[in-house]
Amino acid sequence: MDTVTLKMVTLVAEPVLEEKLTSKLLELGAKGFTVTDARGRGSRGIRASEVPGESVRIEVVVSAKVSDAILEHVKQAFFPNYAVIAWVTTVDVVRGEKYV
Amino acid sequence: MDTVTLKMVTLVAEPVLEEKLTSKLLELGAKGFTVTDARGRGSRGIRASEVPGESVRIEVVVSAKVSDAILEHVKQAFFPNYAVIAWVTTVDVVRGEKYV
Amino acid sequence: MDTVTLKMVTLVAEPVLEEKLTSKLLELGAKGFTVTDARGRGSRGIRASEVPGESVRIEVVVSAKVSDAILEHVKQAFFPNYAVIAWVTTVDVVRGEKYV
Amino acid sequence: MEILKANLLSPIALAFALGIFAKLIKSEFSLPKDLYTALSIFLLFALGLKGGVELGHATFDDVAWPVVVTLLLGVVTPLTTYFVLRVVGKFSVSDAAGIAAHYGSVSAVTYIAAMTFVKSQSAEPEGFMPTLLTLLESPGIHIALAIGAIKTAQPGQSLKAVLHEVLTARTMILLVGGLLVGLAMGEKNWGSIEGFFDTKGPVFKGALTLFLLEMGIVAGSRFGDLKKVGPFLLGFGVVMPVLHGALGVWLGSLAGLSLGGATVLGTMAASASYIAAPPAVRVTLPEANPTYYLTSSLAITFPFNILFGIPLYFRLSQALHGG
Amino acid sequence: MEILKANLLSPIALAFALGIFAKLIKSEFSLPKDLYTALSIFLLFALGLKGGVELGHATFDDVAWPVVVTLLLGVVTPLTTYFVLRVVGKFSVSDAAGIAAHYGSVSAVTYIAAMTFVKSQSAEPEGFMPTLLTLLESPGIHIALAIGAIKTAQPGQSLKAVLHEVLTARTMILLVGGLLVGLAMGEKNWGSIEGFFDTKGPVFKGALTLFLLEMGIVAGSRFGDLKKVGPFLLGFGVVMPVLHGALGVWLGSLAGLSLGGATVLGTMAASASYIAAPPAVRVTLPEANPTYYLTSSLAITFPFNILFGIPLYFRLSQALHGG
Amino acid sequence: MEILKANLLSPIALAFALGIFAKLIKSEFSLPKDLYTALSIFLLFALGLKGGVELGHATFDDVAWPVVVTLLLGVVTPLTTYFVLRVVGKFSVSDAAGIAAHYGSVSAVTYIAAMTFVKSQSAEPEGFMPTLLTLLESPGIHIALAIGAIKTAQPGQSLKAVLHEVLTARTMILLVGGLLVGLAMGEKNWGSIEGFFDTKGPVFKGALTLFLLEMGIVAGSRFGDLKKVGPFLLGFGVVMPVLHGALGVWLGSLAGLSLGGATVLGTMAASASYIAAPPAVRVTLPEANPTYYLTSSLAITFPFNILFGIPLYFRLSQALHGG
Ligand SMILES: Nc1ncnc2c1ncn2[C@@H]1O[C@H](COP(=O)(O)O)[C@@H](O)[C@H]1O
Ligand SMILES: Nc1ncnc2c1ncn2[C@@H]1O[C@H](COP(=O)(O)O)[C@@H](O)[C@H]1O
Ligand SMILES: Nc1ncnc2c1ncn2[C@@H]1O[C@H](COP(=O)(O)O)[C@@H](O)[C@H]1O
Ligand code: NA
Ligand code: NA
Ligand code: NA
Repeated sequence: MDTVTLKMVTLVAEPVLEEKLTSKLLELGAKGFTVTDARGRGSRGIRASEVPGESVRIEVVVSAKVSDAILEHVKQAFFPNYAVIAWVTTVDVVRGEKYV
Repeated sequence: MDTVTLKMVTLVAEPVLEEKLTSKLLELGAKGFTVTDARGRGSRGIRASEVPGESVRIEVVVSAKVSDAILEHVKQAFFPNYAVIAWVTTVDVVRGEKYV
Repeated sequence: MDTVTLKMVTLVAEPVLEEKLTSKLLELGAKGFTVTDARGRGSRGIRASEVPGESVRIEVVVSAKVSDAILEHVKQAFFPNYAVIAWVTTVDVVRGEKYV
Repeated sequence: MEILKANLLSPIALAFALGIFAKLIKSEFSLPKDLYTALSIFLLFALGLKGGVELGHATFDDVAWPVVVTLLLGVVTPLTTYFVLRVVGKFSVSDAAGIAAHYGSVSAVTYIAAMTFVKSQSAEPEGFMPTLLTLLESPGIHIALAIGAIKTAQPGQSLKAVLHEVLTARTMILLVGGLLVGLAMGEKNWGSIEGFFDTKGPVFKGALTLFLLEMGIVAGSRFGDLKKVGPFLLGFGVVMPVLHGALGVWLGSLAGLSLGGATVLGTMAASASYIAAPPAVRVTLPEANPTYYLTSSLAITFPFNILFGIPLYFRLSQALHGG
Repeated sequence: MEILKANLLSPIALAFALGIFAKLIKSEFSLPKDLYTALSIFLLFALGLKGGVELGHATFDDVAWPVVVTLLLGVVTPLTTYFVLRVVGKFSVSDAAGIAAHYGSVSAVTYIAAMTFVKSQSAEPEGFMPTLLTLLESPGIHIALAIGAIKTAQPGQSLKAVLHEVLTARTMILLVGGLLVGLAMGEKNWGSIEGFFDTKGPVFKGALTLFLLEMGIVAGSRFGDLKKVGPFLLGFGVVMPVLHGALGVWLGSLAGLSLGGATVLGTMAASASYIAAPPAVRVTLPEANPTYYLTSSLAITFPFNILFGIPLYFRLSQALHGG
Repeated sequence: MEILKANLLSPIALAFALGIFAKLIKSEFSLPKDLYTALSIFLLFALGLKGGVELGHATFDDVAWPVVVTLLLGVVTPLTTYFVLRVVGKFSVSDAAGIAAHYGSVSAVTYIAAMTFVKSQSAEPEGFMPTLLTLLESPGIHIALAIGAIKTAQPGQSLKAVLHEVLTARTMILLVGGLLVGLAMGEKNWGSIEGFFDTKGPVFKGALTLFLLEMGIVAGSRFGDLKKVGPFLLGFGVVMPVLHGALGVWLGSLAGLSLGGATVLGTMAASASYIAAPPAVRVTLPEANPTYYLTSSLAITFPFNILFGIPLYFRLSQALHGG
């Protein structure tokens, strides 16, 4: 099975940021993304939502370059004031060329 | 902590395919699977659903052999006409023998 | 992009265990966690819920040490009688020091 | 003209228009999925229950001919759709069959809108109309999918699974099941829940208004695809329903249906399914382009029928009933 | 016989049967989770509110004895269940205690069905029945879990957490809270919302019908497990409720409850909880096999009571009230 | 005193208190998210529809002055809030502007509670009150965010996006859209759905009761943050609404509003938005601490208005209307 090795960036953030984050992802070169609704607890747990702890979980499969760009942006634009966590794993993607 | 190293295949697909995909997974040797509802955007974004962008996210922990079989099947049976993405990561599973 | 390499433990369990599991995670040293509602099938599929197959999917980013502690605990306290699956991956986390 | 105005100023038409408008101004607003489902469950079940109670009063002779022409429509409409699309529209087998599955079936919401409209025009339709609705729901889908599956040599097993799904889907359970429950419980028991389920009552009409608000949003969110489907399908989405509607009104009148009944039967024939058909087609005919069948049924034919079709079929029915 | 027929043809029994039928034909249909929850919230809160308003009219003497026998039932039914299962059924401590927690508590839906049935038989029950329901909800669970926890030496802390959960769960908040709210607002304010919450009104009965449709689906989806639980539990699921039901009707009559009131109390004793009990048992007694307690309470006792038990307890009550 | 008692014993105040109580005893109970949304959609749309029908009866002269003073309040209240917080409270620009966006806007639920209360006091407010509600919704948010964005030099583009979001959000679509739909359909059509949407009817009041139960839970879950916000904000959350409320009642009376109408306008001015404002502020002014604006609007001002503010503003209005 021939696959392409890419990066998978997962972002968990407060729901109000969904639109802002996903449009930025595409802008930075992602070809798509997957969002799931989540809830959770963190060090701050601050949220501008009626339901405390609500989050969105955004997954995006991208090249290492785009991955770095995304993390860089998130770090600068969101970490200071928002409840966001970001982690990266290495994934083997079928039809991977589609996502770079 | 002794764990078994296995493959974790993640499939994101349009909701109508859930039944078709999961039954196929078991048929190909998976011992179980986990499904979460998701939404997202992709290169095509075609969907036979009233709510565009709805997806299901299917995770399945399997042996490398089964993982290949799954990817092979998905590639042939679903990529041509359906909105599907598939990626694989390596995971350490507790009680892993249960899933091979 | 400087990141810290940590462990990501994913637990899929029956919903009644959510409270029990998450509080235990924090007790064992996790700084936070993310929960998503899921459904699935497994070898037993026993559930004390009106909707069979309902699960919660808990993700927690922790140090290798805490990861082992979590798996150890889950193995002893939950595997014998509950429908639970646990797997671990290695992740690169931005601002990772926050989670150890 | 009067009739058209009456329809356009009805709460449900206005709510539908509001939903479309909300999408046009790019509002994020939509009903939560579970509310949308809850409303459709309530509307369909109420429909079935009332229909069952009424069916108890109908004689075989009342029902026989209407049933026959309804089944006839179930066979004819998918075929006309398929051939028009193949021959005139030059669509692929899969696309033609996929769209035919939609136009051969029926949109329950359009049906309800027609029922509500003719009642507001005090042209009370026959009590057994819901029975006809259940009969028209699935044959068209089966026929169209069969054509497509055979011509594209699909594995039959998935076809069988899909048909079972259609027959046991929400709509069927609630309509057919509701019919049986209504039939069994009879007038006396019906009285105890009529205030909630009565299809002429405010709860039903209120729920319908909210549901059409969402349908407007759903339809509106498809308008972006209108340019993708090409001029032929745009015309098709308006002309086909008018032809099927006229046929339905005519056959209904021949079968002895009243002014209201014939109007509703015509509307059923004119309507295109967008709940049962899409997933069935998606799974059975993967090559069929969803943009074609979803846009034509949901973004063209559905709004056309709700806003203009129903009063038109009513006018036709008046003509045939010597109005 | 007449009574049984009247019950089987009631909208709620028919809707329940439809739900079971849908599962038997392998339909995927079910109510969305939030609708299911919404309906149960509405039903329980309406129950509490009405009960509170009515409680305002009751004197201490009316309530005293019924309260005593209700609490007595709360202590006796879990014990009888536990010992029958241990001694006769040879079940493990955990399994016996787990099932006892279900049969020692009460099913609010079964209670509501009984209330609706006796009212339809114009045997108006006492206004303070909801108060009794709240009293019977938790003692049984506490007692059974305590037995199990002690005998299997479980960590007590989790037991305490679980009991707090039971006492602050949805059912308790809505029933007890509703009682207090109803009591506080009084008749005049009640009048302004009665049209919505009245437990005799069409909204309540309509919501109940939809809810039982889903309950039928839930119960039906457990039928597959019937063969797993063995013949003893099958018999137990029918005989135990009858015994508890008879005991409840008898004690209720002794305590001076009316024909309807005694029937409802009997039904409460006969019913098995499947909302509060399962998670509590699952967390406290992990070794208890959920298939046993879920199947017996949900797939055997619940349908039995809804379809046959309630009219039977009514007949018993008639006998004791010289009918 | 009588007035206060009447309010505290109303179903909605009691349900609200019950929700708070449930949180205080650490109950996990809360309404499912979709039910909460469904109720708010129903309440807002009903409000709009009724308002539209009524608006059809109003003349320009009736509406002119009330509209002027409402817009005036929309400009004044965010400014007073901002400067009080900056000058007296020594809050940062972002925090002051963020809170001002909440107090400059309006809480639809508080508005509905006020409408229900004055009607129960048979002080029927003007029919066009919903129109005023829609006018007061957004200006305050825009002004406060503009101040904050300019002073903290935020990128304007995100501000524009946010304002579009506010203007096309659920509340606006349902209120403004409902107004237009109600206006268009007129009395006759309204009659067919009045039984469901009537803001004086039991369905509306029942839905409102359930909604306030949840609002109590939501507010109660914020009580833990009360100690985090410091004494100043605690006082501010009570004093500011009283000042804005008095101003609103006074301006309303000057504009010729009736006893009930002036009370409702005052309540609007006194209320703080916690639906439209929080996400808008969160996205535009990231440095603003959500704990401050959420706690003050949701855990302090909202309960204060529901329980004590409304009767107080009513009393004020009585005084100004020579009562
Ligand atoms: N250690 C962790 N593992 C997994 N998810 C986390 C972790 N810490 C925080 N999160 C998620 O990130 C969100 C924001 O965290 P924080 O910014 O620390 O409040 C939380 O709501 C969680 O959903
Ligand atoms: N680069 C990506 N990263 C994560 N998820 C993706 C990506 N591309 C597509 N998806 C998911 O896969 C689904 C189908 O994508 P597509 O087939 O490209 O339309 C989308 O709805 C997304 O949920
Ligand atoms: N091989 C697998 N891959 C992914 N998820 C699984 C797998 N096996 C079980 N699960 C999940 O774990 C839950 C419990 O599994 P079990 O304990 O085997 O019944 C199931 O409901 C699934 O959600
Ligand atoms: Na049709
Ligand atoms: Na019992
Ligand atoms: Na205000």
